[in-house]
Amino acid sequence: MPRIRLTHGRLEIAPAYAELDDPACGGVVLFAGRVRPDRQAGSRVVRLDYEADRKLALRSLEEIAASGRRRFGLGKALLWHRTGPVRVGEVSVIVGAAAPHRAQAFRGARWMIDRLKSQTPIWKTERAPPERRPPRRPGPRRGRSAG
Amino acid sequence: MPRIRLTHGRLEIAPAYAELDDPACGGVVLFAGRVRPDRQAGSRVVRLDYEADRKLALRSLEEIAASGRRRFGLGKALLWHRTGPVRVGEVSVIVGAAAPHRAQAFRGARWMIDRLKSQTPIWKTERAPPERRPPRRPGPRRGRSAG
Amino acid sequence: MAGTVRIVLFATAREAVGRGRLDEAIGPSGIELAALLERLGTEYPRLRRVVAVSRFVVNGAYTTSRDVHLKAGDEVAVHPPYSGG
Amino acid sequence: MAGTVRIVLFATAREAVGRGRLDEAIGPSGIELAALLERLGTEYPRLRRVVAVSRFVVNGAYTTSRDVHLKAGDEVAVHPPYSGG
Repeated sequence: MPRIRLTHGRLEIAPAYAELDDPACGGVVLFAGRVRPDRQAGSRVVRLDYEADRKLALRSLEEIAASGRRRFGLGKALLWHRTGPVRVGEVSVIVGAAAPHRAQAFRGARWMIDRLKSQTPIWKTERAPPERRPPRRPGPRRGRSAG
Repeated sequence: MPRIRLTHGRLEIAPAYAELDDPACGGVVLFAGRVRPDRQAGSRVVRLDYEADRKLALRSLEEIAASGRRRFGLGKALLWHRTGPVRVGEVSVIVGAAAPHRAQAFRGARWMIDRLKSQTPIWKTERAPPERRPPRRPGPRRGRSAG
Repeated sequence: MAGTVRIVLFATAREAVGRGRLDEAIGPSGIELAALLERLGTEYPRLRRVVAVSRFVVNGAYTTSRDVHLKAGDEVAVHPPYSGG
Repeated sequence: MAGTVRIVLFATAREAVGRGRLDEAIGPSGIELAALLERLGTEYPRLRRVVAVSRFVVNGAYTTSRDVHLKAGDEVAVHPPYSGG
């Protein structure tokens, strides 16, 4: 599986970890962001819809991985993001960093997820449960993912 | 599976992630330390042997998890460590933190692995490959894990 | 040469317009991005607020200036603030 | 009451002694930890360097002082610097 993915399919931790295999790297940090069922205004997010400017988003993820490897001396860097509908509890994003030392892996992974959130053209739209959704009234944002 | 483990069995990422399930926590950070085949003096570590003062080590891991949850507002904290022989490439330690926001999860996981390394009575002994090992001469330390 | 500029709209920009792409007719001398956005804001008032905080991609490259001159066949993507993760 | 103090040795401490536990005879007045370590250092010279950087656990609790008084039946664990992870 490639280390850069923008996919409608489910994201799983184990294959992400497998991609970070590198004999020189004793420290691996994985970050997973998943959809939270935040309550607000008595309602609940049941899913998020993610959309991306696909071509630019893939380019951005490649650049972030390359910069992450260079800046933090990572042996391997991984950035996976869902597109389309993502249900509560499912993983929307996985970022992984493998490095010889744990400090690099932690700092690299943190930098890459921060960078992804601010620089990669991906958007989420929150969907409230149909039964509680007021008709034709766009409500306030009701859920968050990944903190 | 418990969130504190000191085990001879293999450590796997997927069940560790499963233990960190928490609807309130959108951010999950996992750290895995694995045995590197560092070369030194022409030799190679083929495995590490980990030993622990079992009762005190378990107490220490419990305390680190409790402090981690309290200090960083973690919903879930996980600390797993191998004992006995661990081969090159295998995981010797997994630390996991689930939090509402990713900054807490990153800082919590980092703090817990640092704490584990300095405060938990676990020791590793490095074993060189038998064919290259000088008889009855304890060599210098030849490998590292986890950075 | 007269023709159209394609505008590709994402997320809140798409919601403000009601669809994901627009083909706007332009004259033979082309149009500045700022003027095009002004025109769209008149047609779709809800788009104004989004455009004020958006980034723009012209033919696949981010543009740093709204003075960029567009000609027939160009494509502009409107990127509201990102919210991936 | 005379008897023994059990010393449990880990990692480099065990390697220095050649085994993982020792039962040291003590007199009826007991012995200070410092004196016990001194005695062991004489018997196992390689243990001295390890003991200099070790932590000690007496009956399951870390001790901050080597002045702690040991009596028959007590158990002392010698913890060289930790290297888990």
